[in-house]
Amino acid sequence: MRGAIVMRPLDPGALLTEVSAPANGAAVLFVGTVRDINDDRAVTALDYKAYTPMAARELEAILREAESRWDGVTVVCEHRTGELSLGDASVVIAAAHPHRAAAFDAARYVIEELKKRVPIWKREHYADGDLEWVDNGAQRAEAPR
Amino acid sequence: MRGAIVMRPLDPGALLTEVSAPANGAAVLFVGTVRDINDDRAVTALDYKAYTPMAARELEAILREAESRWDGVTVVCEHRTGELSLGDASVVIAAAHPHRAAAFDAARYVIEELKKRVPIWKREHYADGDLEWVDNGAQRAEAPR
Amino acid sequence: MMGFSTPVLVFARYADVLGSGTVTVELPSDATAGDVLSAVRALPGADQLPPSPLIAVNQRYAALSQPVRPGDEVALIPPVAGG
Amino acid sequence: MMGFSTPVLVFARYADVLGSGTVTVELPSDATAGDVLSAVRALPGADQLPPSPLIAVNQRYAALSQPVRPGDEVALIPPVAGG
Repeated sequence: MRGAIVMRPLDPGALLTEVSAPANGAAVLFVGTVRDINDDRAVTALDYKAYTPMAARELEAILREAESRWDGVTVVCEHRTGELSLGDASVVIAAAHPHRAAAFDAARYVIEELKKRVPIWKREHYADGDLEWVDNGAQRAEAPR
Repeated sequence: MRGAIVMRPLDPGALLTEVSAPANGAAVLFVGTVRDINDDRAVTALDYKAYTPMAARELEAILREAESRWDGVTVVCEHRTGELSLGDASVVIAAAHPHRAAAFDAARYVIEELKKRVPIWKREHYADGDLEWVDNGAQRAEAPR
Repeated sequence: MMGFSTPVLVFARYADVLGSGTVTVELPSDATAGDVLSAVRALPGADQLPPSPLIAVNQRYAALSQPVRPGDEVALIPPVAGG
Repeated sequence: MMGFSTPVLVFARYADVLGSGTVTVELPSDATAGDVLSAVRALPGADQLPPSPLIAVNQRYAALSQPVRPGDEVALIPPVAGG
Protein backbone atom coordinates (compact mmCIF):
# COMPACT_ATOMS: atom_id res chain seq x y z
CA MET A 1 0.00 0.00 0.00
CA ARG A 2 1.32 3.41 -0.94
CA GLY A 3 -0.57 6.61 -1.62
CA ALA A 4 0.88 9.98 -2.49
CA ILE A 5 -0.11 13.46 -3.59
CA VAL A 6 2.58 14.63 -6.01
CA MET A 7 3.28 17.67 -8.17
CA ARG A 8 5.24 15.91 -10.93
CA PRO A 9 3.97 14.05 -14.03
CA LEU A 10 2.67 10.56 -13.24
CA ASP A 11 4.26 7.39 -14.60
CA PRO A 12 1.61 4.64 -14.93
CA GLY A 13 4.16 2.00 -15.91
CA ALA A 14 6.13 2.59 -12.73
CA LEU A 15 3.04 1.94 -10.59
CA LEU A 16 2.25 -1.21 -12.54
CA THR A 17 5.79 -2.45 -11.89
CA GLU A 18 5.49 -1.51 -8.23
CA VAL A 19 2.56 -3.90 -7.63
CA SER A 20 4.00 -6.81 -9.63
CA ALA A 21 4.92 -9.93 -7.68
CA PRO A 22 5.38 -13.60 -8.55
CA ALA A 23 2.08 -14.54 -6.90
CA ASN A 24 0.06 -11.75 -8.54
CA GLY A 25 -1.40 -13.17 -11.74
CA ALA A 26 -3.59 -10.13 -12.38
CA ALA A 27 -2.90 -6.41 -12.35
CA VAL A 28 -5.33 -3.59 -13.06
CA LEU A 29 -4.24 -0.06 -13.78
CA PHE A 30 -6.59 2.92 -13.76
CA VAL A 31 -5.47 6.19 -15.34
CA GLY A 32 -7.56 9.35 -15.13
CA THR A 33 -6.60 12.06 -17.59
CA VAL A 34 -7.64 15.65 -18.29
CA ARG A 35 -10.45 15.69 -20.87
CA ASP A 36 -11.05 18.35 -23.46
CA ILE A 37 -14.79 18.70 -22.78
CA ASN A 38 -16.83 18.89 -19.58
CA ASP A 39 -20.53 19.69 -19.56
CA ASP A 40 -20.22 20.73 -23.21
CA ARG A 41 -17.65 23.42 -22.49
CA ALA A 42 -14.22 23.27 -24.14
CA VAL A 43 -11.56 22.85 -21.45
CA THR A 44 -8.06 24.15 -22.23
CA ALA A 45 -6.24 23.31 -18.98
CA LEU A 46 -6.91 22.87 -15.31
CA ASP A 47 -5.35 23.03 -11.93
CA TYR A 48 -5.78 20.67 -9.03
CA LYS A 49 -5.39 21.96 -5.51
CA ALA A 50 -5.26 19.70 -2.45
CA TYR A 51 -5.39 20.02 1.29
CA THR A 52 -2.28 17.94 0.92
CA PRO A 53 -1.64 16.39 4.34
CA MET A 54 -5.30 15.45 4.80
CA ALA A 55 -5.53 14.22 1.20
CA ALA A 56 -2.53 11.94 1.70
CA ARG A 57 -3.98 10.68 4.99
CA GLU A 58 -7.42 10.00 3.51
CA LEU A 59 -5.95 8.35 0.42
CA GLU A 60 -3.87 6.05 2.61
CA ALA A 61 -6.98 5.22 4.65
CA ILE A 62 -8.79 4.21 1.44
CA LEU A 63 -5.87 2.05 0.32
CA ARG A 64 -5.79 0.32 3.71
CA GLU A 65 -9.53 -0.31 3.43
CA ALA A 66 -8.99 -1.89 0.01
CA GLU A 67 -6.21 -4.12 1.31
CA SER A 68 -8.39 -5.24 4.17
CA ARG A 69 -11.48 -5.88 1.99
CA TRP A 70 -9.54 -7.83 -0.68
CA ASP A 71 -7.10 -9.95 1.25
CA GLY A 72 -3.73 -10.20 -0.46
CA VAL A 73 -4.24 -7.26 -2.82
CA THR A 74 -1.39 -4.81 -3.36
CA VAL A 75 -2.58 -1.35 -4.32
CA VAL A 76 -0.84 1.97 -4.90
CA CYS A 77 -2.13 5.37 -5.97
CA GLU A 78 -0.67 8.72 -6.91
CA HIS A 79 -2.71 11.87 -7.49
CA ARG A 80 -1.09 14.85 -9.15
CA THR A 81 -1.78 18.46 -8.18
CA GLY A 82 -0.83 21.78 -9.76
CA GLU A 83 -1.38 22.85 -13.36
CA LEU A 84 -2.20 20.07 -15.80
CA SER A 85 -2.64 20.15 -19.56
CA LEU A 86 -5.09 18.22 -21.72
CA GLY A 87 -4.20 14.54 -21.77
CA ASP A 88 -2.05 14.68 -18.64
CA ALA A 89 -2.75 11.94 -16.11
CA SER A 90 -4.23 13.35 -12.91
CA VAL A 91 -4.51 10.04 -11.03
CA VAL A 92 -3.06 6.55 -11.40
CA ILE A 93 -4.10 3.49 -9.40
CA ALA A 94 -2.45 0.08 -9.71
CA ALA A 95 -3.86 -3.02 -8.00
CA ALA A 96 -2.50 -6.56 -8.20
CA HIS A 97 -3.71 -9.86 -6.77
CA PRO A 98 -3.42 -13.56 -7.56
CA HIS A 99 -6.94 -13.35 -9.06
CA ARG A 100 -8.42 -10.79 -11.42
CA ALA A 101 -11.70 -10.08 -9.60
CA ALA A 102 -9.93 -8.68 -6.55
CA ALA A 103 -7.56 -6.59 -8.68
CA PHE A 104 -10.48 -5.05 -10.61
CA ASP A 105 -12.64 -4.51 -7.53
CA ALA A 106 -9.87 -2.97 -5.44
CA ALA A 107 -8.85 -0.52 -8.18
CA ARG A 108 -12.47 0.46 -8.69
CA TYR A 109 -13.04 0.88 -4.96
CA VAL A 110 -10.07 3.23 -4.65
CA ILE A 111 -11.13 5.56 -7.47
CA GLU A 112 -14.77 5.65 -6.30
CA GLU A 113 -13.82 6.46 -2.70
CA LEU A 114 -11.10 8.90 -3.75
CA LYS A 115 -13.67 10.87 -5.74
CA LYS A 116 -15.96 11.06 -2.71
CA ARG A 117 -13.56 11.64 0.16
CA VAL A 118 -10.10 12.89 -0.73
CA PRO A 119 -9.86 16.70 -0.32
CA ILE A 120 -8.70 17.68 -3.78
CA TRP A 121 -10.32 20.38 -5.90
CA LYS A 122 -10.23 21.07 -9.59
CA ARG A 123 -10.51 24.37 -11.41
CA GLU A 124 -11.20 24.16 -15.11
CA HIS A 125 -9.90 26.74 -17.57
CA TYR A 126 -12.28 27.24 -20.49
CA ALA A 127 -11.63 28.37 -24.04
CA ASP A 128 -13.53 31.63 -23.32
CA GLY A 129 -11.06 32.56 -20.55
CA ASP A 130 -13.42 31.66 -17.72
CA LEU A 131 -12.20 29.67 -14.68
CA GLU A 132 -14.47 27.53 -12.56
CA TRP A 133 -14.19 25.21 -9.57
CA VAL A 134 -15.98 21.97 -10.43
CA ASP A 135 -16.99 19.10 -8.22
CA ASN A 136 -17.66 15.41 -8.61
CA GLY A 137 -21.32 15.66 -7.63
CA ALA A 138 -20.75 12.88 -5.11
CA GLN A 139 -19.78 14.73 -1.96
CA ARG A 140 -21.00 12.90 1.09
CA ALA A 141 -23.61 14.87 2.98
CA GLU A 142 -22.58 13.48 6.33
CA ALA A 143 -19.17 13.54 7.90
CA PRO A 144 -17.68 10.10 7.33
CA ARG A 145 -16.81 8.04 10.41
CA MET B 1 -10.95 -2.02 -31.59
CA ARG B 2 -7.95 -4.24 -32.21
CA GLY B 3 -7.30 -7.78 -31.08
CA ALA B 4 -4.28 -9.90 -31.84
CA ILE B 5 -2.67 -13.21 -30.97
CA VAL B 6 1.08 -12.58 -30.90
CA MET B 7 4.22 -14.54 -30.12
CA ARG B 8 6.37 -11.65 -28.86
CA PRO B 9 6.55 -10.08 -25.38
CA LEU B 10 3.62 -7.78 -24.62
CA ASP B 11 4.01 -4.05 -23.97
CA PRO B 12 1.21 -2.82 -21.66
CA GLY B 13 2.26 0.82 -22.01
CA ALA B 14 1.90 0.68 -25.78
CA LEU B 15 -1.71 -0.54 -25.48
CA LEU B 16 -2.49 2.17 -22.95
CA THR B 17 -1.14 4.77 -25.37
CA GLU B 18 -3.11 3.20 -28.20
CA VAL B 19 -6.48 3.85 -26.51
CA SER B 20 -5.66 7.38 -25.34
CA ALA B 21 -7.66 10.20 -26.88
CA PRO B 22 -8.53 13.77 -25.86
CA ALA B 23 -12.12 12.78 -25.01
CA ASN B 24 -11.16 9.70 -22.99
CA GLY B 25 -10.84 10.80 -19.38
CA ALA B 26 -10.49 7.25 -18.07
CA ALA B 27 -8.34 4.32 -19.14
CA VAL B 28 -8.22 0.85 -17.58
CA LEU B 29 -5.45 -1.61 -18.28
CA PHE B 30 -5.62 -5.29 -17.37
CA VAL B 31 -2.44 -7.36 -17.36
CA GLY B 32 -2.49 -11.11 -16.79
CA THR B 33 0.87 -12.62 -15.87
CA VAL B 34 2.26 -16.10 -15.30
CA ARG B 35 1.99 -16.96 -11.61
CA ASP B 36 4.39 -19.12 -9.65
CA ILE B 37 1.69 -21.24 -8.00
CA ASN B 38 -1.48 -22.88 -9.30
CA ASP B 39 -3.53 -25.27 -7.21
CA ASP B 40 -0.68 -25.43 -4.72
CA ARG B 41 1.80 -26.72 -7.30
CA ALA B 42 4.96 -24.75 -8.04
CA VAL B 43 4.90 -23.60 -11.68
CA THR B 44 8.25 -22.99 -13.38
CA ALA B 45 7.10 -21.97 -16.87
CA LEU B 46 4.26 -22.53 -19.28
CA ASP B 47 3.33 -22.53 -22.87
CA TYR B 48 0.21 -21.15 -24.50
CA LYS B 49 -1.07 -22.72 -27.68
CA ALA B 50 -3.86 -21.20 -29.78
CA TYR B 51 -6.05 -22.18 -32.68
CA THR B 52 -4.75 -18.87 -33.91
CA PRO B 53 -7.11 -17.81 -36.72
CA MET B 54 -10.20 -18.74 -34.71
CA ALA B 55 -8.73 -17.18 -31.56
CA ALA B 56 -8.13 -13.89 -33.38
CA ARG B 57 -11.64 -14.01 -34.85
CA GLU B 58 -13.30 -14.75 -31.51
CA LEU B 59 -11.25 -12.10 -29.71
CA GLU B 60 -12.27 -9.51 -32.30
CA ALA B 61 -15.91 -10.56 -31.87
CA ILE B 62 -15.62 -9.98 -28.11
CA LEU B 63 -14.04 -6.56 -28.63
CA ARG B 64 -16.82 -5.59 -31.03
CA GLU B 65 -19.39 -6.71 -28.46
CA ALA B 66 -17.69 -4.51 -25.85
CA GLU B 67 -17.68 -1.50 -28.18
CA SER B 68 -21.34 -2.00 -28.91
CA ARG B 69 -22.35 -2.50 -25.24
CA TRP B 70 -20.38 0.53 -24.02
CA ASP B 71 -20.91 3.19 -26.63
CA GLY B 72 -17.80 5.24 -27.26
CA VAL B 73 -15.36 2.83 -25.62
CA THR B 74 -12.03 2.10 -27.33
CA VAL B 75 -10.65 -1.31 -26.45
CA VAL B 76 -7.64 -3.30 -27.60
CA CYS B 77 -6.28 -6.69 -26.55
CA GLU B 78 -3.22 -8.77 -27.24
CA HIS B 79 -2.75 -12.37 -26.09
CA ARG B 80 0.68 -13.92 -26.26
CA THR B 81 1.31 -17.56 -27.20
CA GLY B 82 4.40 -19.75 -27.08
CA GLU B 83 6.70 -20.32 -24.12
CA LEU B 84 6.35 -17.86 -21.27
CA SER B 85 8.35 -17.50 -18.07
CA LEU B 86 7.17 -16.59 -14.59
CA GLY B 87 6.09 -12.95 -14.47
CA ASP B 88 5.67 -12.63 -18.23
CA ALA B 89 2.44 -10.98 -19.34
CA SER B 90 0.18 -13.44 -21.18
CA VAL B 91 -2.64 -11.00 -21.94
CA VAL B 92 -3.07 -7.23 -21.94
CA ILE B 93 -6.37 -5.38 -22.36
CA ALA B 94 -6.67 -1.59 -22.55
CA ALA B 95 -10.03 0.19 -22.52
CA ALA B 96 -10.66 3.93 -22.58
CA HIS B 97 -13.82 6.02 -22.42
CA PRO B 98 -14.86 9.51 -21.35
CA HIS B 99 -16.15 7.96 -18.09
CA ARG B 100 -14.53 5.43 -15.80
CA ALA B 101 -17.44 3.02 -15.36
CA ALA B 102 -17.48 2.08 -19.04
CA ALA B 103 -13.69 1.72 -19.16
CA PHE B 104 -13.72 -0.65 -16.16
CA ASP B 105 -16.73 -2.63 -17.35
CA ALA B 106 -15.49 -3.06 -20.90
CA ALA B 107 -12.04 -4.27 -19.79
CA ARG B 108 -13.65 -6.69 -17.37
CA TYR B 109 -16.06 -7.96 -20.02
CA VAL B 110 -13.23 -8.69 -22.43
CA ILE B 111 -11.17 -10.73 -19.98
CA GLU B 112 -14.21 -12.68 -18.72
CA GLU B 113 -15.38 -13.56 -22.25
CA LEU B 114 -11.85 -14.25 -23.46
CA LYS B 115 -11.41 -16.81 -20.69
CA LYS B 116 -14.66 -18.53 -21.70
CA ARG B 117 -14.55 -18.42 -25.49
CA VAL B 118 -11.17 -17.78 -27.08
CA PRO B 119 -9.53 -21.05 -28.17
CA ILE B 120 -6.22 -20.80 -26.34
CA TRP B 121 -4.76 -23.54 -24.13
CA LYS B 122 -2.18 -23.45 -21.44
CA ARG B 123 0.25 -26.15 -20.38
CA GLU B 124 1.92 -25.65 -17.05
CA HIS B 125 5.44 -26.90 -16.33
CA TYR B 126 5.86 -27.92 -12.70
CA ALA B 127 8.93 -28.00 -10.52
CA ASP B 128 8.78 -31.82 -10.44
CA GLY B 129 9.16 -31.99 -14.24
CA ASP B 130 5.49 -32.77 -14.92
CA LEU B 131 3.55 -30.98 -17.69
CA GLU B 132 -0.20 -30.53 -17.62
CA TRP B 133 -2.88 -28.86 -19.72
CA VAL B 134 -5.02 -26.73 -17.46
CA ASP B 135 -8.33 -25.05 -18.10
CA ASN B 136 -10.24 -22.07 -16.77
CA GLY B 137 -13.10 -24.13 -15.40
CA ALA B 138 -15.54 -21.88 -17.23
CA GLN B 139 -15.92 -23.57 -20.60
CA ARG B 140 -19.39 -23.02 -21.97
CA ALA B 141 -21.34 -26.25 -22.20
CA GLU B 142 -23.35 -25.08 -25.21
CA ALA B 143 -22.02 -23.86 -28.51
CA PRO B 144 -22.25 -20.06 -28.40
CA ARG B 145 -24.40 -18.36 -31.03
CA MET C 1 -13.67 30.05 31.30
CA MET C 2 -11.87 31.91 28.55
CA GLY C 3 -12.60 31.32 24.90
CA PHE C 4 -9.86 31.14 22.27
CA SER C 5 -9.26 32.13 18.69
CA THR C 6 -8.29 29.61 16.03
CA PRO C 7 -7.39 29.73 12.35
CA VAL C 8 -9.67 27.83 9.94
CA LEU C 9 -8.24 26.62 6.64
CA VAL C 10 -10.53 27.20 3.66
CA PHE C 11 -10.04 25.89 0.12
CA ALA C 12 -11.14 26.30 -3.47
CA ARG C 13 -14.52 28.01 -3.90
CA TYR C 14 -14.86 28.59 -0.16
CA ALA C 15 -11.56 30.51 -0.15
CA ASP C 16 -12.84 32.60 -3.06
CA VAL C 17 -16.08 33.57 -1.29
CA LEU C 18 -14.40 34.23 2.07
CA GLY C 19 -11.58 36.14 0.37
CA SER C 20 -8.75 34.15 1.99
CA GLY C 21 -7.27 30.69 2.46
CA THR C 22 -7.32 31.11 6.23
CA VAL C 23 -9.88 32.86 8.40
CA THR C 24 -9.73 33.34 12.15
CA VAL C 25 -12.70 32.73 14.44
CA GLU C 26 -13.37 33.22 18.15
CA LEU C 27 -14.64 30.14 19.96
CA PRO C 28 -15.90 29.35 23.46
CA SER C 29 -13.63 27.15 25.58
CA ASP C 30 -15.94 24.13 25.17
CA ALA C 31 -16.21 24.62 21.40
CA THR C 32 -17.36 22.04 18.89
CA ALA C 33 -17.01 21.80 15.12
CA GLY C 34 -20.56 23.19 14.96
CA ASP C 35 -19.40 26.32 16.80
CA VAL C 36 -16.66 26.77 14.18
CA LEU C 37 -19.32 26.72 11.47
CA SER C 38 -21.49 29.22 13.32
CA ALA C 39 -18.53 31.58 13.73
CA VAL C 40 -17.55 31.23 10.06
CA ARG C 41 -21.13 32.08 9.07
CA ALA C 42 -20.74 35.52 10.66
CA LEU C 43 -17.85 36.40 8.32
CA PRO C 44 -18.22 38.59 5.20
CA GLY C 45 -19.05 36.46 2.13
CA ALA C 46 -20.24 33.49 4.23
CA ASP C 47 -23.76 33.88 2.89
CA GLN C 48 -22.43 32.20 -0.27
CA LEU C 49 -21.45 29.01 1.59
CA PRO C 50 -23.80 26.01 1.38
CA PRO C 51 -26.11 25.20 4.33
CA SER C 52 -23.80 22.64 5.92
CA PRO C 53 -20.25 22.58 4.64
CA LEU C 54 -18.07 19.69 5.76
CA ILE C 55 -15.50 20.36 8.43
CA ALA C 56 -12.28 18.56 9.26
CA VAL C 57 -10.50 18.58 12.61
CA ASN C 58 -6.89 17.43 12.66
CA GLN C 59 -7.17 16.24 9.06
CA ARG C 60 -10.17 14.00 9.61
CA TYR C 61 -13.79 14.64 8.72
CA ALA C 62 -15.58 15.66 11.90
CA ALA C 63 -19.15 15.48 13.18
CA LEU C 64 -20.62 18.82 14.30
CA SER C 65 -20.55 17.60 17.91
CA GLN C 66 -16.81 16.97 17.87
CA PRO C 67 -14.87 19.11 20.38
CA VAL C 68 -12.38 21.66 19.03
CA ARG C 69 -9.51 22.61 21.29
CA PRO C 70 -6.78 25.23 21.03
CA GLY C 71 -4.07 23.98 18.66
CA ASP C 72 -6.38 21.72 16.65
CA GLU C 73 -6.04 22.02 12.87
CA VAL C 74 -9.47 23.01 11.58
CA ALA C 75 -10.56 23.19 7.92
CA LEU C 76 -13.68 23.67 5.82
CA ILE C 77 -13.90 21.08 3.04
CA PRO C 78 -15.76 22.07 -0.14
CA PRO C 79 -17.26 19.36 -2.38
CA VAL C 80 -14.23 17.40 -3.56
CA ALA C 81 -13.21 16.96 -7.20
CA GLY C 82 -10.24 14.62 -7.25
CA GLY C 83 -9.74 11.88 -9.80
CA MET D 1 -24.93 -39.83 -52.73
CA MET D 2 -21.24 -40.14 -51.96
CA GLY D 3 -19.77 -39.34 -48.58
CA PHE D 4 -16.46 -37.51 -48.16
CA SER D 5 -13.47 -37.48 -45.90
CA THR D 6 -12.39 -34.38 -44.00
CA PRO D 7 -9.52 -33.45 -41.70
CA VAL D 8 -10.44 -32.44 -38.13
CA LEU D 9 -8.07 -30.16 -36.20
CA VAL D 10 -7.52 -31.21 -32.59
CA PHE D 11 -5.68 -29.24 -29.92
CA ALA D 12 -4.06 -29.48 -26.52
CA ARG D 13 -5.20 -32.45 -24.43
CA TYR D 14 -7.40 -33.76 -27.23
CA ALA D 15 -4.37 -33.92 -29.54
CA ASP D 16 -2.50 -35.81 -26.84
CA VAL D 17 -5.23 -38.46 -26.43
CA LEU D 18 -5.84 -38.84 -30.18
CA GLY D 19 -2.08 -38.90 -30.86
CA SER D 20 -2.14 -36.16 -33.51
CA GLY D 21 -3.04 -32.54 -34.19
CA THR D 22 -5.16 -33.58 -37.18
CA VAL D 23 -7.32 -36.67 -37.61
CA THR D 24 -9.28 -37.63 -40.72
CA VAL D 25 -12.86 -38.87 -40.60
CA GLU D 26 -15.32 -40.23 -43.16
CA LEU D 27 -18.66 -38.42 -43.31
CA PRO D 28 -21.97 -38.92 -45.13
CA SER D 29 -22.76 -36.33 -47.81
CA ASP D 30 -25.39 -34.67 -45.59
CA ALA D 31 -23.09 -34.60 -42.59
CA THR D 32 -23.52 -32.44 -39.50
CA ALA D 33 -21.13 -31.43 -36.74
CA GLY D 34 -22.70 -34.23 -34.70
CA ASP D 35 -21.61 -36.75 -37.34
CA VAL D 36 -18.05 -35.45 -37.03
CA LEU D 37 -18.15 -36.14 -33.31
CA SER D 38 -19.54 -39.65 -33.86
CA ALA D 39 -16.78 -40.40 -36.34
CA VAL D 40 -14.09 -39.05 -34.03
CA ARG D 41 -15.42 -41.26 -31.23
CA ALA D 42 -14.54 -44.35 -33.24
CA LEU D 43 -10.84 -43.40 -33.32
CA PRO D 44 -8.20 -44.94 -31.02
CA GLY D 45 -7.89 -42.94 -27.78
CA ALA D 46 -11.27 -41.26 -28.22
CA ASP D 47 -12.59 -42.98 -25.10
CA GLN D 48 -10.61 -40.35 -23.17
CA LEU D 49 -12.56 -37.46 -24.70
CA PRO D 50 -15.34 -35.87 -22.61
CA PRO D 51 -19.01 -36.73 -23.39
CA SER D 52 -19.63 -33.69 -25.59
CA PRO D 53 -16.56 -31.81 -26.76
CA LEU D 54 -17.16 -28.48 -28.46
CA ILE D 55 -16.77 -28.32 -32.20
CA ALA D 56 -16.00 -25.41 -34.50
CA VAL D 57 -16.85 -25.19 -38.18
CA ASN D 58 -15.04 -22.54 -40.21
CA GLN D 59 -13.60 -21.03 -37.04
CA ARG D 60 -16.94 -20.55 -35.29
CA TYR D 61 -18.46 -22.59 -32.51
CA ALA D 62 -21.09 -24.85 -34.07
CA ALA D 63 -24.26 -26.55 -32.89
CA LEU D 64 -24.35 -30.32 -33.41
CA SER D 65 -27.04 -29.85 -36.07
CA GLN D 66 -24.86 -27.57 -38.21
CA PRO D 67 -24.14 -28.99 -41.68
CA VAL D 68 -20.53 -29.84 -42.54
CA ARG D 69 -19.57 -29.74 -46.21
CA PRO D 70 -16.42 -30.73 -48.08
CA GLY D 71 -13.82 -27.98 -47.68
CA ASP D 72 -15.15 -26.73 -44.33
CA GLU D 73 -12.51 -26.20 -41.65
CA VAL D 74 -13.52 -28.42 -38.73
CA ALA D 75 -11.94 -28.45 -35.26
CA LEU D 76 -12.50 -29.94 -31.81
CA ILE D 77 -12.15 -27.31 -29.09
CA PRO D 78 -11.01 -28.50 -25.65
CA PRO D 79 -11.88 -26.42 -22.56
CA VAL D 80 -10.08 -23.13 -23.12
CA ALA D 81 -7.45 -21.65 -20.82
CA GLY D 82 -6.55 -18.26 -22.19
CA GLY D 83 -5.96 -15.19 -20.08
